[in-house]
Amino acid sequence: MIYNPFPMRVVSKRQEAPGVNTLKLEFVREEDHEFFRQNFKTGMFGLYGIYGEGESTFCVASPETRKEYIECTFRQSGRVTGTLANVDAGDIVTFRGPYGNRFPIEEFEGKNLLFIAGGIALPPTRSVIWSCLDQREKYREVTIVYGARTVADLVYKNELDDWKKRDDVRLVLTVDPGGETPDWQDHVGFVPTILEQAAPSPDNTIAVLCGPPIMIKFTLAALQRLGFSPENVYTTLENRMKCGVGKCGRCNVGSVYICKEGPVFTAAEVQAMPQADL
Amino acid sequence: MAKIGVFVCHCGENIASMVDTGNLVRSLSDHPGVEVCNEYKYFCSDPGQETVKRAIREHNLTGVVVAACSPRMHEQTFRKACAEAGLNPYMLELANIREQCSWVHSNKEQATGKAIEITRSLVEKVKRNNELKPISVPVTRRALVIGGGIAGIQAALDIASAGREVVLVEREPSIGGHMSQLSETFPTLDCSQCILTPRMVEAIQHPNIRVLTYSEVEEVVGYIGNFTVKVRNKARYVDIDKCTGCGDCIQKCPQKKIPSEFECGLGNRSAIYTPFAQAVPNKPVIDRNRCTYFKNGKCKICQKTCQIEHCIDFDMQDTYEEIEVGAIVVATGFQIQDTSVYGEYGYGKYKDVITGLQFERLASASGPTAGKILRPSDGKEPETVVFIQCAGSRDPSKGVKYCSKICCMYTAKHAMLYAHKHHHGNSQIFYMDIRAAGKGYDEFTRRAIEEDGAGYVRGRVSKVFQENGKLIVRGVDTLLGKPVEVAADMVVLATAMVPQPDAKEFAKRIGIGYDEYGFFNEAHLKLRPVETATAGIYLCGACQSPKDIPDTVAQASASAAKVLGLFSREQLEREPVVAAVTESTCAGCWGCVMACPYNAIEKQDIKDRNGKVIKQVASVNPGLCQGCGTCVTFCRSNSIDLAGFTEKQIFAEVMAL
Amino acid sequence: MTRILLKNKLDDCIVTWRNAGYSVLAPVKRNEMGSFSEVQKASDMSLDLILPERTIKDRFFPQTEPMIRYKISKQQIDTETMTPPDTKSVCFGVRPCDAAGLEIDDPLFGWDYKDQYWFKRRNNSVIVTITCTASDDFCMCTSVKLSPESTKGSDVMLRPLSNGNGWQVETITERGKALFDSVSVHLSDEKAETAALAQVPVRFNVEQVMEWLANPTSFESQFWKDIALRCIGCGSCTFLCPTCHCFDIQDEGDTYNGIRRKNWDSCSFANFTMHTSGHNPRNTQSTRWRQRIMHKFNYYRGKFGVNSCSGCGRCTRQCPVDMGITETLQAISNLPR
Amino acid sequence: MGIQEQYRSEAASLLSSGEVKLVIGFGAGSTADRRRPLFARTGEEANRFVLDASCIANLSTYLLTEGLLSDGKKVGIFLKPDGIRSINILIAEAQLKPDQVVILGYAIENGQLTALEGRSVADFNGVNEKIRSLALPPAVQQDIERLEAMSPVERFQFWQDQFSKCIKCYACRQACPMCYCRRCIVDVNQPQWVNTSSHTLGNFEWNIVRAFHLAGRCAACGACDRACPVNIPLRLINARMGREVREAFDYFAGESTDQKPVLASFSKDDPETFIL
Amino acid sequence: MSEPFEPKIVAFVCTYCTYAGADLAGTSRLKYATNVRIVRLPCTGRISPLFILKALQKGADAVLVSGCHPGDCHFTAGNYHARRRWTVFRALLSFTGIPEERIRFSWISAAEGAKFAELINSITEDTRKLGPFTQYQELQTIIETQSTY
Repeated sequence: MIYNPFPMRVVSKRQEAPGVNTLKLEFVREEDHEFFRQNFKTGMFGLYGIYGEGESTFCVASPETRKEYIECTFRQSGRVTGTLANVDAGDIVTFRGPYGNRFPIEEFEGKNLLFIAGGIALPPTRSVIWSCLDQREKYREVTIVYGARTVADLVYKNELDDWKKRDDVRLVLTVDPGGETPDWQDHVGFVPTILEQAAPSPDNTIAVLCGPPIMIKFTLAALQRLGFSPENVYTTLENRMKCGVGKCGRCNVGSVYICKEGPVFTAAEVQAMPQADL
Repeated sequence: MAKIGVFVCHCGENIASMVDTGNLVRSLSDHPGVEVCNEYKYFCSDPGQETVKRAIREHNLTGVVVAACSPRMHEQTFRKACAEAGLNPYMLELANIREQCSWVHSNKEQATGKAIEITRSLVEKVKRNNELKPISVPVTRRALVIGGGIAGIQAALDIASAGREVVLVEREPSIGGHMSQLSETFPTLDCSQCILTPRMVEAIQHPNIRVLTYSEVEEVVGYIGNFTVKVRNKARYVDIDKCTGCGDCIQKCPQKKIPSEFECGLGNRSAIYTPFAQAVPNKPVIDRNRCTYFKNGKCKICQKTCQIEHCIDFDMQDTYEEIEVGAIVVATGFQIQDTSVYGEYGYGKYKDVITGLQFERLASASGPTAGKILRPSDGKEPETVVFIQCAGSRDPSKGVKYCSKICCMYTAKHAMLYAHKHHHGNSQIFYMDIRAAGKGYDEFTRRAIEEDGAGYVRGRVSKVFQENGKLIVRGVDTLLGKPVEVAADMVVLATAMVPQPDAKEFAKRIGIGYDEYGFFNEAHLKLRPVETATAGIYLCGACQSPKDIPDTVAQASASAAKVLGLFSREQLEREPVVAAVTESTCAGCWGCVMACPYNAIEKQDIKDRNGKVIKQVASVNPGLCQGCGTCVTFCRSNSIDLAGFTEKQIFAEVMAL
Repeated sequence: MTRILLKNKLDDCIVTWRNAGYSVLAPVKRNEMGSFSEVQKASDMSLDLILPERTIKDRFFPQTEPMIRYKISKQQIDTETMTPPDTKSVCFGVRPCDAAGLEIDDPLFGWDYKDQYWFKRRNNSVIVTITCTASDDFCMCTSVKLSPESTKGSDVMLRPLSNGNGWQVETITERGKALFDSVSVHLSDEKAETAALAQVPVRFNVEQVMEWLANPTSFESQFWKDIALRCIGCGSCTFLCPTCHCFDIQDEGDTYNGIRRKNWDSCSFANFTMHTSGHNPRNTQSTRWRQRIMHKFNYYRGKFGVNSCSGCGRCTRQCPVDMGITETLQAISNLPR
Repeated sequence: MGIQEQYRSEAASLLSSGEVKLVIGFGAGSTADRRRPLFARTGEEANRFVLDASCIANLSTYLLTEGLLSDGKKVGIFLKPDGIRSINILIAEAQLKPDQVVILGYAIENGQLTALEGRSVADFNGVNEKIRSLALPPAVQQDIERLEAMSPVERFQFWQDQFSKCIKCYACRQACPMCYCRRCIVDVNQPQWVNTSSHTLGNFEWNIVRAFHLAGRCAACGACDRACPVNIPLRLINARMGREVREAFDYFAGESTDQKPVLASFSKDDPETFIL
Repeated sequence: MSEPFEPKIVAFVCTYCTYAGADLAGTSRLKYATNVRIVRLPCTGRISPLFILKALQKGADAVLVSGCHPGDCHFTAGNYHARRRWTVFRALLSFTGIPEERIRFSWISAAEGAKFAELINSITEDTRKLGPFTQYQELQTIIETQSTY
């Protein structure tokens, strides 16, 4: 039945930031895993659940180049995420998916990549970042601009360190003014500002932009000032979902069903949607 | 997920004989989320507690259920053990399988089943417990004492002597209260003024005590440790700082025939007056209602007499001040019942029918008769005095239901004083019982009877009437079963002690409870006799219930001890079982505000970024909240919840039954 | 040759169908509410209702549908998939609008992921529709290009005879034909006149409506705010709609045993699209009403080539504040252009 | 001049003088016997108001529309006695400010309309005998009595039949002026006190909880009953609760604007014969 | 011969009076029926009608709600508020056909261990006579079958 989820075993749990956790999940049944291996592409999402509490929608944060596990990162906010945040290794949770469309990374080949993320929106970006970094030779320059409200709110701190050390990745980190710690070495400022200062070239460049609506709005403007065309900027949309498969009727923006036609859109596509429905 | 430790106590044989603990352990071991489940003979013992602590550390437990006795027995014990092992002490529940299971059942199979269910449902509850921290409330280490009678004075002195500031508020012009009106005091017959006056002086001179006489508490807001008290300093028309207390103004005042309240109408005072000679402060006050100037617009003789400029000021207004205090001692005392309800005793009709308090004034050396017991009507020595006890007390029909507690003793004292002053006098006491429980009390009444010839007649008086210049007291001697008539020269009524007339209104103003009469309610009659249900407000003296001086002073010291206990730390730690509001869903209907018995819920403004108030929501003051949860049940949208007994916890507990 | 089903033979048909393993559903008015319920005999049916309050959709997409039973123990989580029973059913006395609603919803439940709950029941059911000879002020099938005799979604169409004795049988699908072949002995072949169809006036020009809705500027039109002013945001229009299909998925039970269910949900509800962050893309009643109209007459057509409305008029008929699709679409057709 | 004309012109002058920004009343509905809420912002629009014996809805629900009254301006509203009671309750529960409402009051008795005297909320603070007398229609009272005469088993069966029809569309809640919670108890999911599914158990719980939440707060306008698309006689249960608080606590909901909620107050002498 | 019916009784009690009274029954070794399960709350003021509904959903055949006598509430007035709620809720349940005998209310002080024991016994006996509350319990079973068409 289409609403039956896969049982998943929790391999590990890592706290990323206050109230934000990453779960690493493995498939309990091989046939489920096989289904996932065949269908998962970067950008897709799933419904993560716990029996007795329900399901909650968020992206698959692991890349399509690593399909042994599913990683997901989420903020603890409701009934389901609150319970998911309290699981331990060995506990059984559920996964339904992968659903939705994908970042067309083969179209990105031979291009410069600019990843921009804010706060808790790094997870979807991370999936596509690693999907590209794992086949690094196919892409040209890789720039990652990541900002959060405070230093504590930065997620994937280990990986940020890794990216920082790599010489084939340019990592620009920033925190909002007032969010810095005394020993903070990186930028202080809002993402759009820092992005403009970093001034990546739009030539032959694909930008992937994920973040809260307000950040998207200003960052898109900044990208346009930098000369990016909306067709070359990819982003993801999130809406409340229950089914994930285009039936429950709540995720659409205008005529677009996020769960089936998204969550990945170009900025041009997003601009074509009725803005008041976002 | 949760890792719960379940510890099943045998309590020796107390539990184990009726509950199959092995079965209980097996069932619970198999319950989801139970990480470890042990049984032991006595978990409350040191080794038992060690087992719990070790399990917490070894298994990284997130919660503990001890299936043992009542939480009322050992909750604190195990909370402490949890804390020592690094687990928040509120992540503990006790499953009561002794008092409410093994001890009350005789079918082992059923008792075991019940024990399993009880424990299981508490495992589900404890999984949803939250780590709580005791609430810290800063404490203003200054006390307010309301009432300057012996109770208030004693409490103030005790607190002040321990080094804490006290504000003592008295609404009369002088402190001293009813005790200052008394002649001698039972059972030692020492002079009341002699023992009280030094205390009054000590109070006013104490560097830590600020005495505000002729002042009233208007309003109390705040909560334990943090009260703001609004005090009205009534216009005295005499600058108390300038006045030397010479008394010239009093001498010159043309209004001299005002019945003195202090003398219970047996003497007079002037319009500018000090209530009594030993008043503290010994500074006069103008009785606005009786003053010629205030009545007619001219006089001001006192002002002209006064040698100090601007000392007497007819333009003086009431002033208000706000005082921050951490604790409040209520010592507002009592009044005596209006005896006019007993028309048959002729009080008010016959001058020589007087109250016990009036007799005190007659017997007092400083009184209107300089201590001679004389008839108010003609100033003659009475040959026969009849004392009527329970003239109001223990009389549900006309008086009050309760016993005023002191009348047996003071009537005996009166008979004694009378005998001492009129060696041939005849005293007859009509009584219902003689209640003389207290150190030296029964000996005292025996002395009155045996040495001072007081005649005790058991029975009630039905009528007092005048005949041939005598007051005929008609009653029944219930021991003899015969009617009695005594021809008396004076009749003294042992009137009932009642609350102050404004006691109920006052209680509402400061937020404490009161009983049907207006006596203030203690938090627990036996175990918390000087605390009120409102944390930080304490009681002493006759405002709580009728009592004599020794009890009053003891209670005053007790309340002082409570205050000092509160003041022993800068921060107050309270049980964190308090309510909290979810602002986003609160609709602001204020049902919780109205339902809260502690006025602990306030209206709070929610503002937008520009500071504009967009809505008002309820907000719980954790300093005031006592954790009853009445608000939680009221709230239709579940926007308020009670820590320790949250909706989630109870839901889980019930759903696991 | 037209076949006739006489009313007095209906009981025989019911017996035959039931003996063949069908459960027979028909409109039944009970406790002041008409809905499709299982019947044993013709007299249980309330065929004279213009429309029952509840639609036939309820029998394919129930208001609450158990999907997965779960049992959590210390060792494991046991799950059991709950599926609709294998029973075949005859849905007798469906109105053309309700029948059309089923067909309208088919693509939604079937695009790539097939909702087995819906299709299992669809495949097990035969829709026997009766054309409408009466209508009321709210009927509007003709406005959405359907009619009192439209066969959309029907397997069999019955036309009432003018003498009131029965129906003329017109089988539309193989499934319908098989159903009535099985009762052919109870059918007669006489010639009879069918009753006049209900005259349902066209209440709005749906073409104009669709055109206006498709215009991107219409989305932000003040029109929505004005028209939705009196909407109180209840879900009754959506829950009584033969084509509305929104749902929620909820786990319900006690601590360790429960059922994951699919429950009706409504785009009228304020919480429908509420994010956990508190952000709500459709945070006013007018945006929700716009979604409902847009979805039915613009988005759905864009996806599936058909409007998500079969013209039953229940939305207006049951509306506590006398709103509904008809009024809105009339207002749209009357907009100055 | 009939009441309709009187109120049309009164509404028009309220609007044109700027005293109110909006008048909520009734207009013609989609059929001859239907009336629908009408919102007039100009004197001209006020001429579309209809007032007759079919105007039975309680419009006070609309006063709680989010943002409607946040500008501090006044709104005029056509209200029957039950609507006036609703307003009093809403003011007592701090959901409305009395000075923002202008009441165009009317009563319907035996199909006849009469205008109620008074326009400001204060005029109706402390409702009069007329309003009291219209509180409980005899038909409702009879139905209640009929139910009470049943055995508990029959009564349970009656309600089970009724509640099994419920589809949880929440029309009852949305139509009710008293259901102004920002988050309804049925939407509380931590914990999920009320089963949200519309199976009979969930429906039973929902309807019981709603009735309890309305106890002592119901103005008996019948909006829930009329809104219910599956015709559950909801007003019976609410009217029964209204009778309970009247009998037990002498409490007439909506009597005044400073009435304390019946369940947030108490008297030490409240009846307790049922408590062991 | 089938097993005698053992009713399931859930009691919601305040911790200061009735819970303490139940403890006293224990320390006094009074014997009573094992059918009751006690849920401890700080005060009767905290006892929500929703608790009663959930207890019924979980198959309780009777529910007891108990707290301090009027005037004795540790929190001064929680029981007065509770009493009003009970009056209303009891009428509501009764009107919906939930028999009054199944929802019981009492005042039991910390000193009334004997009253507690007697009450539990009498409720257990009464409920045994009433039999299981099948009407409500069946709602639970309908849940699973209601829409299986």
